[in-house]
Amino acid sequence: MSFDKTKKQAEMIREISGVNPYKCMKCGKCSASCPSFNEMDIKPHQFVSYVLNDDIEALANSKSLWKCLSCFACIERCPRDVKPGKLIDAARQLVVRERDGDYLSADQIPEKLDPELPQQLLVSAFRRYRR
Amino acid sequence: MKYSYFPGCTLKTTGKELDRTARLAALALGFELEEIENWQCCGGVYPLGSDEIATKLSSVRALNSAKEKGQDLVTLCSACHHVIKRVNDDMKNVDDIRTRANNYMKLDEPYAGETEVLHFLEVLRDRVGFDTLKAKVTNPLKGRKIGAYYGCLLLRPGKIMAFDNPENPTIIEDFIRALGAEPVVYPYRNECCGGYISLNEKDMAKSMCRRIKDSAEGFGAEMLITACPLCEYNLNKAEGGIPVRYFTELLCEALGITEEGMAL
Amino acid sequence: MPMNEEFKPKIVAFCCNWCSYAGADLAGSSRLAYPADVKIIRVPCSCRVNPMFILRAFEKGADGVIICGCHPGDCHYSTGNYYARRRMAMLFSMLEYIGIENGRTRVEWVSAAEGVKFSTTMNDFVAKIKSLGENVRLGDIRCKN
Amino acid sequence: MQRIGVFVCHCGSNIAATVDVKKVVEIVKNEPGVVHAEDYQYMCSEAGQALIAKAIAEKNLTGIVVCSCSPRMHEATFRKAAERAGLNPYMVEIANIREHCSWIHKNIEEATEKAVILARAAIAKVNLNAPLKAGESRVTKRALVIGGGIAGIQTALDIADAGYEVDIVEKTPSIGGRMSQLDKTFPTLDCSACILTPKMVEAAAHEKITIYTYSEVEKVSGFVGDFTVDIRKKARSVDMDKCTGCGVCQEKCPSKKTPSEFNRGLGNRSAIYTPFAQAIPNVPVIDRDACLKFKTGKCGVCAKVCQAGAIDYEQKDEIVTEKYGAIVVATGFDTIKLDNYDEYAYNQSKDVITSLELERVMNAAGPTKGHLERLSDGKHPKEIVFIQCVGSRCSDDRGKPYCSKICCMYTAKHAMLIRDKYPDVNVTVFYIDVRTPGKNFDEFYRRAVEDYGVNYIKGQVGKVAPQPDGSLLVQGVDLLDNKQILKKADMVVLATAIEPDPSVRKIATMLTASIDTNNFLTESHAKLRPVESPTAGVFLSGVCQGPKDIPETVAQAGAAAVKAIGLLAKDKLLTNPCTAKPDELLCNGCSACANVCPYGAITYEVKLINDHGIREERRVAQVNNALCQGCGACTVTCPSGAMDLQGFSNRQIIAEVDAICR
Repeated sequence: MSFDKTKKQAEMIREISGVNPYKCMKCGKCSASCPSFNEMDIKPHQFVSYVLNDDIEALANSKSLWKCLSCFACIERCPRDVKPGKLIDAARQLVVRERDGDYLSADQIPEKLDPELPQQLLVSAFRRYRR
Repeated sequence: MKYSYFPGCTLKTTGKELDRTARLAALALGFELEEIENWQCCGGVYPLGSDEIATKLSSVRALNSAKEKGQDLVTLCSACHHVIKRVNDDMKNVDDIRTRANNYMKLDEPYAGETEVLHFLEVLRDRVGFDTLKAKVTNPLKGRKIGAYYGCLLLRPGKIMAFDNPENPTIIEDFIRALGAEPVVYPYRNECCGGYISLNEKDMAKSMCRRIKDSAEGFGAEMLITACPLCEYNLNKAEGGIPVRYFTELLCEALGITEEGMAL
Repeated sequence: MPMNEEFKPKIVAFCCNWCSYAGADLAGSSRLAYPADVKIIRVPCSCRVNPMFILRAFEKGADGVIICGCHPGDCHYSTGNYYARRRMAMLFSMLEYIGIENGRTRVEWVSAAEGVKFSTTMNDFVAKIKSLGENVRLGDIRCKN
Repeated sequence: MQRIGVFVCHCGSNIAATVDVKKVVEIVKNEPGVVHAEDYQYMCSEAGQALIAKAIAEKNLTGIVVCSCSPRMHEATFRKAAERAGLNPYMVEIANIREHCSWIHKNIEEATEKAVILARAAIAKVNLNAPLKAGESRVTKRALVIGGGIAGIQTALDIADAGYEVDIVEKTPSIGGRMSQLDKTFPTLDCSACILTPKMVEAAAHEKITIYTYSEVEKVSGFVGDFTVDIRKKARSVDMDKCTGCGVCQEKCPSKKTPSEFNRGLGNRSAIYTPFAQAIPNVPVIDRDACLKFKTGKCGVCAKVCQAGAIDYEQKDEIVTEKYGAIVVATGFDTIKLDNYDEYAYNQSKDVITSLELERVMNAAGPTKGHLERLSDGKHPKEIVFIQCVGSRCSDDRGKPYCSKICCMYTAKHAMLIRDKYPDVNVTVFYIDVRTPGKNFDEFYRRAVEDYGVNYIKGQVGKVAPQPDGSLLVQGVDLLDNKQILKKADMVVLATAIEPDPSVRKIATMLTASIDTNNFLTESHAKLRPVESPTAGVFLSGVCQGPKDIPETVAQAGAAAVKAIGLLAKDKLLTNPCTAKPDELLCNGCSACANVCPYGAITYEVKLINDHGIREERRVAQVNNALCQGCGACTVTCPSGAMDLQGFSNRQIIAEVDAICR
């Protein structure tokens, strides 16, 4: 990816998320709170560094995008108002908007369903995973 | 008393029980849930991106319809409540979103967050009152040890949801007490059940739910209650352990609304 | 005013010596920038600001006037800022009546510790004045070239 | 017509880098009244001041304008320089082209233009200046210290030792403050009581010190050198003179269920109590909210058992009015409430405690007699987790934005003491940064790690979850290892942020002392006047000004004392000559000005007035210059425009407005 493009993407992430990554003091409370910590390759407290270093490619390819539960624990507990959850959501937005890289394709879905599965689950997963 | 009511997609399908019991309980408690006409799905997740507008419009429609009727808007599903409450906050406080959403909507009068959004539990607490509720209980759930499961969406972000203390909530415990049962407090009642992750990563959701149920059981809970169909689904998918039910089911039981009545 | 020239508003800021002037000093020593259009006049207390001074400023071509004092309850002279608040509320409504928009006048409480607030207030006020454009209502034509 | 000299300071590059000072000089030369203008590297230096003196003499200047830093910085310097050169000091005006110009603007052209305008405004003002003469006011040679903690005690002792009377007002029943609650002190591990108690005794025994405990400052009026203060002595219900301090009343008191403030609520006290055994004065008070006699009318046990007959249920609050020349604020701190941090389960588990509570637990006179035990079940803990920065360094509105400064060191102390006394206990500290600037501080912290094996983990804790077996599951992160950590603990200790004692707000308002957004009192200058409030005659001692440890507090307490002594040593003070002045010809005697004057400085007199040949008796306003503080409220209120303020006259301010809008 070209330098200009990553720069622009990093800016977009800041814009979409409304997060100022410079506010982070690297206390790690987000990672200490995250229920998906062990599933993530890039940990919540590291998100800010990737955005600050314009390393969006790595962030975009990270598993973490699809492991974040949007449970808002990091957002609630962050003492610096950085809200890593918003950053990761913005990165996810960027990926699904920019590429056709839907995390799940429609024909993958039926095999995952069961009769009790609530409608809400499908709706939210679709919002999260696909454009 | 009439409230505008936003049931949401799940309450029309797998979560019918929640819808039905809530309406029955409401009637027994002297208020009515009036379903909004032609409501549209809230989308399930609140779009965090500050530039998202289209995904918020269904909520704005529901909110505006309540406003036109001069009613407060009541929700049951945690996800719907979360999305609608936050969109309402945007419409009230974020100039850019309000302007752009109103541009799309072309309403006679622009919507600016006038509607009050209440969760059914908030109606019980703040409008009916738990003391009144307690007085109306005909079949107190004596001796039952019940754990409240809040999940994430009702509580966080605490400032906007303003539902309860996000780290140490008490509303469902107070509700349980009003029904005559004994609330069991356990630390994971506000930790995530896994949410939509269970579509694709079933094990992850299961292990998270396991921890929640084990903790509640460890503190002596015989049952969990929740307000969210997705939490209910995930928690029950983590097989074994204590049962998980909707809070409204217990409400009906305590109010003496019988199976026959409920069959209506 | 020529179209190609950027509008440079004339803004008079009356700052009380104890809180707001010190707040402006703190903004300075913290290097918190705000537009050079703002010129500060030091007064002992916001209650020293006579409505006459504000009228005079508009008459002489000011585009905005802001009065800054200690937070309510924190006035160095105990009660001065309350007088200022009431006087200005009255004055501003009369100014609006004669066509000086409400946005051109403002009262703001800035403590000695609020350098950031001083700077953001001034940035915001200048932006507001720029959006309102030049003040033409009360200008004394003799004062203009 | 004035003969004005303008002096433009470079302030090294502080001004000259953004303002073209030469150009400013060139332009202002042509301003009306200006007969001299020059620039110099540092106007405030001796050489700079000499330039001013030289110009005054050579050019016969009647007024000067210095374009330099804020008048709050050097106005006094330049006024003195002018005075030495024979010019009335009030003929000096400052144009603030540093804080209000060069430091906030980047564009040289823009900054230079603004500097010129600011200079013009000052010149326009000086053109209308008139020589003013300061009056004199007397100094009451007595100081008031508000707060009886280590800061207040030290300040009082230092002032008293210099030979001046000092009163200490302390709101609790005993002096001693937070320090009396501590067990050991860092970095030398002295026992806190062993070093504090002698000071308390010394203060109590000092012939120049009067201590008012269980008392609060109720009202303050007056000004530097001459404050009048009302002190409310709350009814103690015990006669101070009769009580022998035997303690029988406390033993026999049947109401023993009130949480002890001194033990942070970890133990109970009786309704009649002294906060701790070494209290000074050793005279108990009756907590009327807890006392059965006051609540039900039945009881009276303490009166029955008191051999000295000291119990007095009828005692009433008493107001003492006293005059002071100087006031020192030493109101100290408290820990923040933890209601916003329930993720740490402080409200959910008795075994999650604050560090100040741990001090009481570790103290031999505390609720556990100094045994380290869990407060839930009295068991000896095996795993203790410390969490740093709880509520400190938070930019959201849950906590405080500042570093509380003392937590890193006291946590190292706690960890070390626990490991020393109980080698079987494992201690883990979750930290964000370990901050140890201070003499022997870092060495102290390293000893905790190297010699005592305290496990420091860089990372925060997200949640403390009480477990069914009574333990606490701490979910944290090790940022250096990039791992989430689940640690089972028996006790969790929270390094809770400190905040100024809530009482300070009311006191600041009474003193009209400025306070910052965190309720810390503001110092007059962050570096050069760190113990003086901007309000003359008010000095700051201890944590009321900002977070401090004990050595810093004691040092600052001494510094505040010196400043107070410097004031008390004077017999007279020069008063501010910028006072209100009525024009008797215009005054119609309406009393509007007197009604708004906060100092009662305006009175009325019936005088024979010669109004353009018409002689008549009129009721006209008179200003007492010793009382007038120069706020100017009266000048705007006056309906006939008779009242003006010297040094900030209507004409002067209008001239400034005109110069700016030109």
